[in-house]
Amino acid sequence: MTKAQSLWNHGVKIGAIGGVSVLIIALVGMIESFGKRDIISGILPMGIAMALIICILVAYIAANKTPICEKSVKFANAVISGFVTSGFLALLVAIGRSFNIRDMFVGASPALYKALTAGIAGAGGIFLILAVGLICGIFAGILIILNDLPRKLIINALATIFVLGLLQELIIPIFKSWDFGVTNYLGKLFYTQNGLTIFGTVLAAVIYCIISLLWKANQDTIKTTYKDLPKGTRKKVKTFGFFVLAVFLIVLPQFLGLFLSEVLTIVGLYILLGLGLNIVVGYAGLLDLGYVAFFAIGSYVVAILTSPEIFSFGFNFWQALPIAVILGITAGVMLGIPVLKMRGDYLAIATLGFGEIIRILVLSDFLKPWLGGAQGIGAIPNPNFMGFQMVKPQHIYYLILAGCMLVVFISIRLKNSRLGRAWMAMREDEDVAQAMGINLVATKLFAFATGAGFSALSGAIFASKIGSVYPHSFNLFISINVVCLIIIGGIGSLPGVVVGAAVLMGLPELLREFAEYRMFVYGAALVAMMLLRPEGLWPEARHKIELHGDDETQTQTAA
Amino acid sequence: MILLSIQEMTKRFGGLVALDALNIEVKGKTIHSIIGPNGAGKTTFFNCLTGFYRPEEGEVAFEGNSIVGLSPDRIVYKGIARTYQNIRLFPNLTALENVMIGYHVHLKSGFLGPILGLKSTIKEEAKAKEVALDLLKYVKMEGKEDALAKNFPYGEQRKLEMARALASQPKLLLLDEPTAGMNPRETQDMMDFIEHMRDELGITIVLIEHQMRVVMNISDIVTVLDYGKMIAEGLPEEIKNNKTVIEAYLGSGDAADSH
Amino acid sequence: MKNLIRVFIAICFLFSIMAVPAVAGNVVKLEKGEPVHLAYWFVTSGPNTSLGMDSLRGAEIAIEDFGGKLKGHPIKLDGQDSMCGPEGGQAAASKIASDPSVIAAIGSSCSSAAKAGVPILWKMGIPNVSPSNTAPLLTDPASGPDFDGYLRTCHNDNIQGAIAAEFAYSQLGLKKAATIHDGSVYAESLQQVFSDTFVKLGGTITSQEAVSPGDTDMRPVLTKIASGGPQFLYYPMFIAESGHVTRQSKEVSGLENIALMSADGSFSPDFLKAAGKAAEGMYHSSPDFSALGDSYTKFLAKHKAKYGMDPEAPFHAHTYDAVMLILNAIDKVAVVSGDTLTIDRMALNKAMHETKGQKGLTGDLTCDENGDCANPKIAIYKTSMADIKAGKMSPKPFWKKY
Amino acid sequence: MFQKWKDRVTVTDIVMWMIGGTMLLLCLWGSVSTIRAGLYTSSHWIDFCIFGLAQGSIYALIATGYTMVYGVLKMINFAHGEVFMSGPFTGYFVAMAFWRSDFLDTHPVLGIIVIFGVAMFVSTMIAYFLEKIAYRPLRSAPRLIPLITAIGASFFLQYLFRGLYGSGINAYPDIEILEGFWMIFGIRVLKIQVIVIIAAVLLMLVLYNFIMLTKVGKAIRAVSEDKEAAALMGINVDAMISTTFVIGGMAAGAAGVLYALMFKQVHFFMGFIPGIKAFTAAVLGGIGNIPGAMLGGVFLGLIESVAPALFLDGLGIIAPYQLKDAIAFSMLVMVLIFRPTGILGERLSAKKA
Repeated sequence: MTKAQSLWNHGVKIGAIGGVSVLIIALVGMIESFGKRDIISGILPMGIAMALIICILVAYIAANKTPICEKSVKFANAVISGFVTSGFLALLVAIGRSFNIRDMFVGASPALYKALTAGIAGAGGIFLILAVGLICGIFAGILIILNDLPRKLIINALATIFVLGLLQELIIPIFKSWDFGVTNYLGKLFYTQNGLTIFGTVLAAVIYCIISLLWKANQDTIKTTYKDLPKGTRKKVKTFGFFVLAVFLIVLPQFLGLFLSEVLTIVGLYILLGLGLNIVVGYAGLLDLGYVAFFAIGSYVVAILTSPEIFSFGFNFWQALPIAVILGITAGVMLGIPVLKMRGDYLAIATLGFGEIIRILVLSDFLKPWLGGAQGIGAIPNPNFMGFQMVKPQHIYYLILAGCMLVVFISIRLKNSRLGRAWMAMREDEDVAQAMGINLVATKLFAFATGAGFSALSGAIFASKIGSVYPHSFNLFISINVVCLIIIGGIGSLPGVVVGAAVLMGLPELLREFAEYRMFVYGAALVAMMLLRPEGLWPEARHKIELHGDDETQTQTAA
Repeated sequence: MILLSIQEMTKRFGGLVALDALNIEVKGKTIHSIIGPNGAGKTTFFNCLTGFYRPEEGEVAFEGNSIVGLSPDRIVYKGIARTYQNIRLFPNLTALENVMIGYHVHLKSGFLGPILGLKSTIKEEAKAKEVALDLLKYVKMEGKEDALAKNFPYGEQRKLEMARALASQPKLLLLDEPTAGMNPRETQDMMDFIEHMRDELGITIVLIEHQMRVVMNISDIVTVLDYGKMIAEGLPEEIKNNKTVIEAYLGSGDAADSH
Repeated sequence: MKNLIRVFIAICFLFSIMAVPAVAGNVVKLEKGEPVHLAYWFVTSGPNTSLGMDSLRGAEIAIEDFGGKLKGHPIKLDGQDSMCGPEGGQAAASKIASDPSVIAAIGSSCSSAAKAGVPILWKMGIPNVSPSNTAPLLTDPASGPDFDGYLRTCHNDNIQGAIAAEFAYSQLGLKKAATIHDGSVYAESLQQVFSDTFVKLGGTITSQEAVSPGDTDMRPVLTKIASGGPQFLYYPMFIAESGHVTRQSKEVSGLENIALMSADGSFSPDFLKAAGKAAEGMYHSSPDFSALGDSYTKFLAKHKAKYGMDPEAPFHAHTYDAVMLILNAIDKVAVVSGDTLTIDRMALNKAMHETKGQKGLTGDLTCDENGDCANPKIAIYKTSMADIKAGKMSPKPFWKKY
Repeated sequence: MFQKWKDRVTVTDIVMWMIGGTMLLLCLWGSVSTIRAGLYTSSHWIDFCIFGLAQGSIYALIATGYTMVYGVLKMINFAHGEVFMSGPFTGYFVAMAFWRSDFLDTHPVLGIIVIFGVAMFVSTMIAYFLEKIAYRPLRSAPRLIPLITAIGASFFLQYLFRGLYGSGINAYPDIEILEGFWMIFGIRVLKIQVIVIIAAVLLMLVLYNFIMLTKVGKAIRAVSEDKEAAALMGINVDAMISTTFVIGGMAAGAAGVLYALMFKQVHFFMGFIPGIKAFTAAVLGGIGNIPGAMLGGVFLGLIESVAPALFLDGLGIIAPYQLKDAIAFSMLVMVLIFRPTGILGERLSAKKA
């Protein structure tokens, strides 16, 4: 490949891809509406920061992908692609100012152009965009040329600043809730009403650099020290680690404040759901898209038994909970029977249908006298634990934590049992599994029932946490989200479920105020994650063996 | 002693008659080979025996009891195990897990046992693991129990599949072309191994095989199928000189419809 | 990516260690320069966006009119998308409820969101005023203590549904009616009130049908309705579904010429887009803006100047009044000591419930102990061909009771 | 003897047959009592059927795309509903521009053709790039992984179009020549429904013949049978998969405009529910089977339109149309109980042997 070809292939083409991405972000309105929030107060609005990040990233990728080792070519590619990327935006501004494209693209507003050109009218604004693109390209080029250490430091420091700015809505209330001299001072040092202070920005970057340098200098010693410990001591360290983790989990909500605890409970409910579906999909390999049905059944059973609105059964939460779980399991078996003979995608659509049937029935006017119809069921009392009313998310958190612990325990125990092996054999090859003496009917039904039981447990807690249940809460998206989270986490992996739930449910909740673009980013992230890490964020241990083992096979077959 | 007796077994796929009124008897503790050109119905025969297909007509008696129409998992409980022509291991499970799944029929624990950590369950699991490790050792694969099945080379995958089949402690073992794709040395190992199973473990073996050298060397009795019909049966020497058999193999060159 | 995650985790960890338990109380203390924080939870996405955006604009104008400051503290308005459903309502309310600086909430747009969200807000002691929840049960005394912190400046469905029934029975003189709802809290309760009143007046309900949100093919259900031979069809749903019913009812034999009526949930120019020419001659019940007088004209002028357009939905004025109600009450209960401003949210809730005769855009607001503050003026509008051509809902009521 | 019987018929078989039987009986009982109640005249029933056919033929067109993609890739293309949405949503702006300039009144046929062209182009492009970016790199991955990218792409496209074109409700203008009724055999039928049914049938015929008769069609079928063998025969597998997506996209774009002409409203979420329905239809007919998808689509449309009135009215269930999706899915489950691979699907086990 000649240099000229590389400039075209890597500089211009990747720049064009970047240009389209930036254009999309601008036209869907992200730059404009994120422009109201500042990363650095008065200097850098979040929308612009996003455009800059894309521009730099694209230039960096363009340079990084260049197969020619000459630094000058890499640098040139970075500059070209940065420039091309900004060219798309410049073009948008030029066209948008002269023609009315707003009839079609609602995001192409004067406010967008103003944000992009920093308010400079005429050609000046367009030149500004191009110049900034060029600077981004040069910056990325410099990053490429730099050594590993300073490059990493710069990138991570910038990332820290961006994250601090992005999460300001979460961090400021925590500072505030302290109401304590030092923290008030710290809060004001870092943040204004909108964005980081300049001093705070610099300080955060410096603190980050110092910490990471310290860690870099010492990490090897720490790791080797741990490795050199005798086995007994290492085990002790591990036990101690577990202990610390347990203590951490227990005190966590006390430190987190209301909203983060609320997010934790949401994540926890999804972990419960994910662990259940992990048995059905991850272990037994049965793709179930109607998993929400059991969640709904759990919720509604608790609602009907405890709420005085429709019937006055007068159960309390603890009496209703086992009934909910048992009915969930029964429903799991009942769903399981008709779909026993279906495979793969036939199973997926049949279960999806089951989920929808349950939701529609709950919503229907026909069953309204018993299930509340569209008006749902309200006034579900909070759980009462030994005379203590669990009202706040912090209290519910413990309930969910206990549930998660129980379910994780059951999952681990089952996985390494005869039943667990039968599930996995069935996942791998149904016919052979049967030829090994595995009763497919019983094994499948056990999988459905166990998953359904976990899901119903989650639903029961959900109902008592929210205090009211509505048919609309049990839509297909819950099922889809749960499937996504177990695969994003790493299919069949228990820690994967936790990570998946935290990333797919927790992160979007944290960034709730960007609700309009939540699904947009969520969708893009799902695609990107699957393309970059198809095995999931925390894959099951055996997949690690596999990566390891692959080389082994190759050498063996070669021999 | 007759372990397995098949009478008038017929299997059709639409208009095609895959097995045509087969009558075969397999004596205990023998190696019984089934040979025949491609498409003769050998694998279909195995599938019918193991319950994967249900023959339209005929009777199969194993140790005197009818097993026709039983589901494959029940047939395993009766004491029949099999391997596959194109190896079908559980690719993403470890070698140990593969073999332990073979031992499934001898375990009893259900749902609550493992959760509550019952003593019987723990004991049972330990036993299962021991049996599986022993079997791996038996097929000379000790120390590789934690590798994933799909990462083994071809020969070891064959052996692993064999170990998995043995784990169910069958009385009758159906082997579908166990030496396919092996070099002469591996083939010889496999032959020794098969004879070993008959002699030391006392397992009856029904063998589908294409390599005549293998068939002629280790078989106690040979049955020849062609177009779903039995065209000859007898000792290896008899078969070697049987005219119909030679015709079936050499005479008609168009017997190439594959299955 | 990996680094970002690592940084993120590090920061979360850092702050989880640093933070101490928040002393949750109902008293909010504001230091000098800290804003009086109001949070909205309207629908700002999905097919009912115009409903929420319209309210949001009303709220912004109200804050401007109030002067942007309260006792020297700036007024800050931000919020969440409650997505016109219980899911969104729960999540939005949780987020608002967990921000200790929120003094009062304004919302939600849709009753289903409110029913799910209000208890969450009130558990955290945040009083809430809604400009557009019309479901009766929200201020029903039977709804329990969860809704003690709930007020609304709009009419409730008991009024709107009853007026619609009266209009159909007495004014149009029709005796047989059918209803459709879409399974939302709003539509379901409105059609129920309508049916009950209509039957009480002496009419017959030929059928009460339901569709699912997102349905497009209404012809089969309309054919079923046609088999009962109604003279009047009432479908108080949102824009998309109402649009489909309006259009398709003209195509179903037996329903071509019957009277159609929807409610304020679809009283929006978007509805005319959705329904097209078929909307000619159909009725809507909606708040009566012509009765609002001078201050409303001024509001419209401000709206036009600020946003370059006329209001899109019927609840902007109610939102304006809701915000004014909150701000006036805060003004009453806030205690200044030095630079700090102390606001007791319980006292604020009480003060709001005791509001009497506050002059608002929608009339004089007087709240009762259940939280109903509206001075209900519901009128019936009829869409003419000229309205459709202009792409605006009829500005003049066709009929009113008072 | 009993022992023998017990070994061969399992409890689950009996339960399955009982479930199926009960549902059939309920349907039958409901139908009989509805018809005996005489609430509906025969013209009502004809109306129900025509409405169902029109809706069903659109489902069938979308389902064809689903099924073709399934055939070649063995994956559920969850984003197909969004491919369906993108075309007519873009076409809307063309339609409005024509309408404003009176072009639609002066040259209605040309105008509609241009709208179709634009919509099909956009849908095709979306489908093509969807495959190229989101699916191609994952061709050898376990099958759940492309499913997740498909779900992600579905969300992304929905909200991309929401961001680009806005979240408000838009409606196609009324086109004069498509308004009104025709009398066919004395039955009053909406013009637009006749046009939709005819157009859908024509498109499906073209599509079917394309797949069955042309060289490219044969190559696509070869790829869906066995990718490796097809590659050995000199077929460019990647190109054929792209072609499949292009054809599916075109069918979806055309279906989208027909849908928009029938229901007028377009918005970013319009593809989701028809997408799920079409998927259901494809499975109902036997996924991977093109005539099956067509049959499934029409069957589903008819069920949705006729069944609530026919089955539920007689049972005294109020607001039956709220339950139409529940009926549709129950029918699906019932069909799958008796034929686990759909109406026209092949037996899986026989194929595996």
